Amino acid sequence: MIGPNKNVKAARYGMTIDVDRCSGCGACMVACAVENNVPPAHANATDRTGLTWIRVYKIDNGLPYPETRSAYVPVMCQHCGNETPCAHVCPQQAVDVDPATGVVGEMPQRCLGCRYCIAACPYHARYFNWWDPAWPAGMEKALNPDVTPRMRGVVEKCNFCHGRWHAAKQQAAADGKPDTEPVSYTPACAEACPTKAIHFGDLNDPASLPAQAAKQGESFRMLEKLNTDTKIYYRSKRDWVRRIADAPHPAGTGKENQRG
Amino acid sequence: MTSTRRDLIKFGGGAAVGALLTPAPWRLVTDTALWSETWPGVPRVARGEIRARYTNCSLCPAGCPVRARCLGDQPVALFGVADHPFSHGTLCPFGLAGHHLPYHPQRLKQGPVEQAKAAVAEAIARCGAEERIAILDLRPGRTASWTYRRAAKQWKSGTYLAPHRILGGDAAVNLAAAKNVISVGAPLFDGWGTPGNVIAARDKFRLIQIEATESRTASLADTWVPVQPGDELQTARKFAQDLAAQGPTLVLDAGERSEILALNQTTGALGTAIVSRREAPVPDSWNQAAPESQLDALPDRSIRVLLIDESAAGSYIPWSRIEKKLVADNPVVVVFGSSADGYGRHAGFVLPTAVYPEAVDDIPPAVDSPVAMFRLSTSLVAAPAGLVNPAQFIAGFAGIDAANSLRERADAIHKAGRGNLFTYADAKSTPLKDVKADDFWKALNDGASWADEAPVRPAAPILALVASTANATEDDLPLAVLMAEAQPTPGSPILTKLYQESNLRLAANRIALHPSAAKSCGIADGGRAMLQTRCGKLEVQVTLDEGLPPGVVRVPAVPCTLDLCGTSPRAKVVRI
Amino acid sequence: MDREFIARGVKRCSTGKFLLWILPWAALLAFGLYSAGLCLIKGLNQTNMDNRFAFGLWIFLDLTVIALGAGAFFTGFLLYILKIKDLRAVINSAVVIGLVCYSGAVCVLGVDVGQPLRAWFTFWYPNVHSMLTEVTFCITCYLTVLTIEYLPIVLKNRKLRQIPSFLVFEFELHKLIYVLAGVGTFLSFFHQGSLGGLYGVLRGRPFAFREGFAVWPSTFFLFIISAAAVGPSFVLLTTWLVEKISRKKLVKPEVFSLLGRISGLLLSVYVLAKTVDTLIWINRTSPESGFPAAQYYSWQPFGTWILFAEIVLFGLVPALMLLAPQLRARTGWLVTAAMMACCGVALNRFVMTVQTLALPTLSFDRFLSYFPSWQETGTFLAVVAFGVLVYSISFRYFQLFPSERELRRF
Amino acid sequence: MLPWNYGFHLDTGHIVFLGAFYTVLVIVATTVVNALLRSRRDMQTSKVEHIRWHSDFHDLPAQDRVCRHVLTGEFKSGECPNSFDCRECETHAKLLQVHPIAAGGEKEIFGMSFPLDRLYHRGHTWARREADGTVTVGLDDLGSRLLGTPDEVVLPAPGARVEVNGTAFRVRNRDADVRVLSPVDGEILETGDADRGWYLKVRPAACGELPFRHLLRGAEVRPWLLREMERLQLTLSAGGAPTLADGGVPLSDISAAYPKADWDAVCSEMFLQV
Repeated sequence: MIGPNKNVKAARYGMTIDVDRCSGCGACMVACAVENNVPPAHANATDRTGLTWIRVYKIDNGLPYPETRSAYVPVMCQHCGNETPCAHVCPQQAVDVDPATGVVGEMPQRCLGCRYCIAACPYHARYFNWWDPAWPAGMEKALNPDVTPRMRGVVEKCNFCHGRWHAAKQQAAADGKPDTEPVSYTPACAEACPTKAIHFGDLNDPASLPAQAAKQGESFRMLEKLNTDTKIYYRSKRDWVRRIADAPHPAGTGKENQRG
Repeated sequence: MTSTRRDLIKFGGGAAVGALLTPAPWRLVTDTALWSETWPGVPRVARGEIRARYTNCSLCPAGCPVRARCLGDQPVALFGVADHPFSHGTLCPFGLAGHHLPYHPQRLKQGPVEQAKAAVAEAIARCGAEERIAILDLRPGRTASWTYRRAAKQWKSGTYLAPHRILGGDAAVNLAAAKNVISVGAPLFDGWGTPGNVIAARDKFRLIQIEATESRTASLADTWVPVQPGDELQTARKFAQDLAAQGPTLVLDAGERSEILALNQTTGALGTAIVSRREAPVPDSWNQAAPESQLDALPDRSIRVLLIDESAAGSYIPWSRIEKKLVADNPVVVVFGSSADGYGRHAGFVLPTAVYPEAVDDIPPAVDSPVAMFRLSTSLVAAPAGLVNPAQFIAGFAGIDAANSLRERADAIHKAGRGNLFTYADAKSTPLKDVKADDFWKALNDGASWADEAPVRPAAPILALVASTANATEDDLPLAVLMAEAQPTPGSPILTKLYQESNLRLAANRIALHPSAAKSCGIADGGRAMLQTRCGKLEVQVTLDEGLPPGVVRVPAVPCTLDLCGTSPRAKVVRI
Repeated sequence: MDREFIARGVKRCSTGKFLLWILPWAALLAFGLYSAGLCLIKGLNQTNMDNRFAFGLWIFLDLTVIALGAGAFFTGFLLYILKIKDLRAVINSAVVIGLVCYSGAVCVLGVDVGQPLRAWFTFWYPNVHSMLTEVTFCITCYLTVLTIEYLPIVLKNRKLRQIPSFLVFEFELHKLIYVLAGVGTFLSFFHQGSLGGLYGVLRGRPFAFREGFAVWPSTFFLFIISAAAVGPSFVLLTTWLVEKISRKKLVKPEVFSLLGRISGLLLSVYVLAKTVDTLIWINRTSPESGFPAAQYYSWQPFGTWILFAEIVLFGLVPALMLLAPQLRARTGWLVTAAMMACCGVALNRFVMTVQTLALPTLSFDRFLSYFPSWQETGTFLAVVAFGVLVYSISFRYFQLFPSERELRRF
Repeated sequence: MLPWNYGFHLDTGHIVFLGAFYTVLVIVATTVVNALLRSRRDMQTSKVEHIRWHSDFHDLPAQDRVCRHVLTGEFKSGECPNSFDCRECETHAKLLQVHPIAAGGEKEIFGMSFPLDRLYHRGHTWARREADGTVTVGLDDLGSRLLGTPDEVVLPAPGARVEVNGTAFRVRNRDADVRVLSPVDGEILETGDADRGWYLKVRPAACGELPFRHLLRGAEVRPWLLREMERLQLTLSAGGAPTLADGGVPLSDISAAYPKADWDAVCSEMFLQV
């Protein structure tokens, strides 16, 4: 765990995701799984027991066919900056917010799998290893050498590709850059997105795209009223899409409008 | 002073107690946790030198350039080549996981090669006058395709078959020139053409998506026009008339139905958005080759030997259409493929082939490439022993030499000297005439693509329209079938993220129904059901989807469902 | 055969009959241990919990049994600290109930976590801001205390006390028992509270989130009161049950009514506090975090009826029943009221755990349902069987009800 | 948890939380250790008998723990605070000052003989001060009738010590196994048996009146015995046996008369033990 350090120029890594550009192809989910050595699903896994650090939900405006209009929303750990709910509840400091990057980190080797953090997270961004991680014979050769696979019985989630951040840090050191400066890198999902809907950057750096996008009127954050100060900004020109930031509003029926 | 044993014990005890007051023992206790980091079932990741290797993705005709992040020689991640002028560094989800394909549990590694050889030879020997030896090539335009055509030429009754296509052969689409695009269910953002090119061109044209359901493409279209299945033509025609005035209006169709693509003749697309495309040069010695012919053109029950190259996926022809062309008395069907789930289910022999990124093959230009292209998918991963190279297998029978066909083709292209070579490692584009033949070949193998030069005035192609066969009305089958994807998608193990661990895409064993439709069949969400069409039935699991029109069943595109629904677009769902 | 183990002057059924009673429970326990073993060896994929329903039957069970087990600390508190002597008649029984509930809960927690071998990490790297840390520390400490409190009861066994050292130790330990009672009370107050805090602090789950005092949300205090209220009720209930099953008089009627009165008083306090808390939550806490409270109850089947049932039907009603002397005088009414009180608290724990997770938080979530797998249920039943066994054995061989001996004369 | 662990920082939270935790641990540990030490001391100072009596007395039903002055009707009610050891009881001392116990009384009570030359212990033993300064100890008439003709009597060896309310000797009869409580402190000189009328000859630890103050005498005996008969009746009736013939003389061997009664329980009641 990195302790707070006065002379480190702290970064606040964040993202802006343009919902209007997302085609829901799922490239981000695949790239994420490849990058972070997330195993393929166990035969009995479902959309409720799987491991998808980033998950693309299909949402719609709730109107009946043919007025239905749908969009795709990638949801990953929102890296809450204010009283991070999961870090707050973890009984043994297996979750920590890195003051130097603002990234909410998960330490699998510290986690005892109580899943309290899952209950605490309103974004359902945390996933539990219900099964032993298993790859088809030979496929473990193709694992990313920079990321250790997690074992059964622990919680894992998006950490903004910590492996890549670490590599970038080392590169910066090798290039003789000062250790106190934040490095710039790109997580797998942002890099893989074919439509360039996901952009990653330092929210503290006014020049970065997320920092600028965050200011725009059509930007919104999920459940902003919870005051969790998330670092993932979404963007859409469509009003009904922007409304997904709010709490659920069942039309009396308890109708589910998620098919992602 | 002398030290007794007592002193030693005292000393030892004191040391032990003292040690407890240092961090050491406590840190040790802490670190005991690390054992569980590598407990049984969790593989250790390999370490080693990281380097980049380049190739082209051969999973679909798009053939996107690929930078493979390799640990030694083993690819551990795939990326696009950012500066590529046509693909703009884009990879689709399937391409991103391509390096896992060799490890797919269902992957085929052994096959009855010798028996197949014998059977084919014997069948060729007793091939009757009216009977044919046919080669079905699912992805025409490759160098291997030329080998097949040359082989077919060697037999008096040899026939080279390819799926019928209006666009993508001699006629290609130039999205950059289109003002409007009317897409009748064509999955522009979901597997059509070259993803990078489509997305780059997207901002320049207006997209009208005419489709029964709101597909991915529809959700990104400027206008989505929901239609009842069957009304597509009128709707498309209406829009074509309105939009033609505003400039070149391209009309695309998921099923390439002639009557719909014919609209292009009136919208000013021909010669602008649809251009004729020269094929990449081939050696003069190859022009002794059989012509490309279509399955439907053959008389029924006429194929004695059918060799199907499934190794390079293309559009899938439902088996029922193939089956009726085979001779009645035990025809010999040999399938070359990496899994037995495709035509292998119907064939007498399934011979295992290399898969991407093991296979060495070239990739024909995609439908949206206005000029010819030549790029190789090189072997990043060593192929296991016992695999068959379909081209050389067939060439062997025909007694022609195809061992060096790729190199010969490259030399022919180099001889012609047209176009540019784009090398990936240095992201440089050089006119081909400035490159030596050997360097060209080397570059192609190290990751590069050759693009033909664009003609000064693009010529207007003549579309190969054919009268479509109207399907018999099947009123007893209430539901119209909509395919979730255009063709079968390559299933890397990690794609469970999209199909199983989230419902982003429709899994192979699922179908989607509108809740009301499901209710009328008495099926709940996740319930088991039987999907029935004219061609048979299949057990599936039902997913409810309120975004669907009630009269429709959405079916994933996998060989078994395509066999089932490919020719008869109506179905019914029965609860079990 | 085991006669010399049974206290003088009390009647117990024959060994054979006792074994017959034990057998089915033992079988149930065996089955439960098997299913728990599956969950430990094959992993939690044996359960029907998932990433969205991360807590299920087991957490509900833990919260409930620990609330019911509160009788142990609260009776101890009343007897040893507030010196309400009449409760001496049930203290031993209360201690056994407490021991059973807490050890059961702790065992289930051990199965519930994905990496039980790392459970000690909570002590090694405690995150003092986490309610779960507070719970873990308090429960483990209190379980130790309960075990020590249980020791004298065991040592008082007729056979064991013939061994001088046991006799003496029991005697001396009993003299200091009030210290343990004090510590136990302190610990229990905290973990009963922090169990409430467990959900109260979930700002990400506005249905459960409550404002509060210092680091503790209001649920912290509500859980303490409700546990203290239902503890005596449960002691009353079990005592009554044991009287029925063993067909003996075990405590004086006035003890029953005393337990009832204590329970009633605290229950009414709880209902009042809970009502105020709910009103604040509906009108301020929830709306402030962007969730109109009305929407929680628009997801069927959890309509407003559940709120009514929790506060009025199983809260206010039993409270009044227990407070009315003429109703308390009738065993039937007394027992019914106690039972309702227990159900009320169980329902409250259910709402806190299960309903919280079932309700959607993102606008495109669906309302989730969950049904425990047989392995989960088996583990649940193991705790019940374990409880019955330990209690039965204790009742047979130890003096759970000191006044039983004199009551047999009347 | 410990200052050397990752993530340990000395902030208020840690100090308060861990402080509380460690305090609790220390308290619990101290309590247990304390209890252990005390019991060790008790074992060494051989207070086992003493403690057994106290813990037994503590478990006796309330109405069996009443003060002797309640029996005589001087008080309405009152539990004995000294567990029947009147030697250290001020109240008793005062009352003796006010009006000493009448020496009178009769030898025959309910047809049982309670000679006046003896002092009676509430555990149904008597002590007789002999001329030579020794004390003979025996079962009183009710006691011996309860035990009838014992199957076995286990007497301590001469030289052993007995103490007030401690075990004097054990008697087994039917399923009853009774520790007969000693009325006096002292050293055993000689052991007798039922036929000789006494069981133990004891050299008292101290001489004078005080060592015998806790024993019943004279006019006290009758009301006490009355109460004892009631208790006997209650225990028997609880055992489901028919009650004694009212006022009738108890048989020489009561146990034989009630084969159904749980005689162990009856004796434990009557001989003040659990």
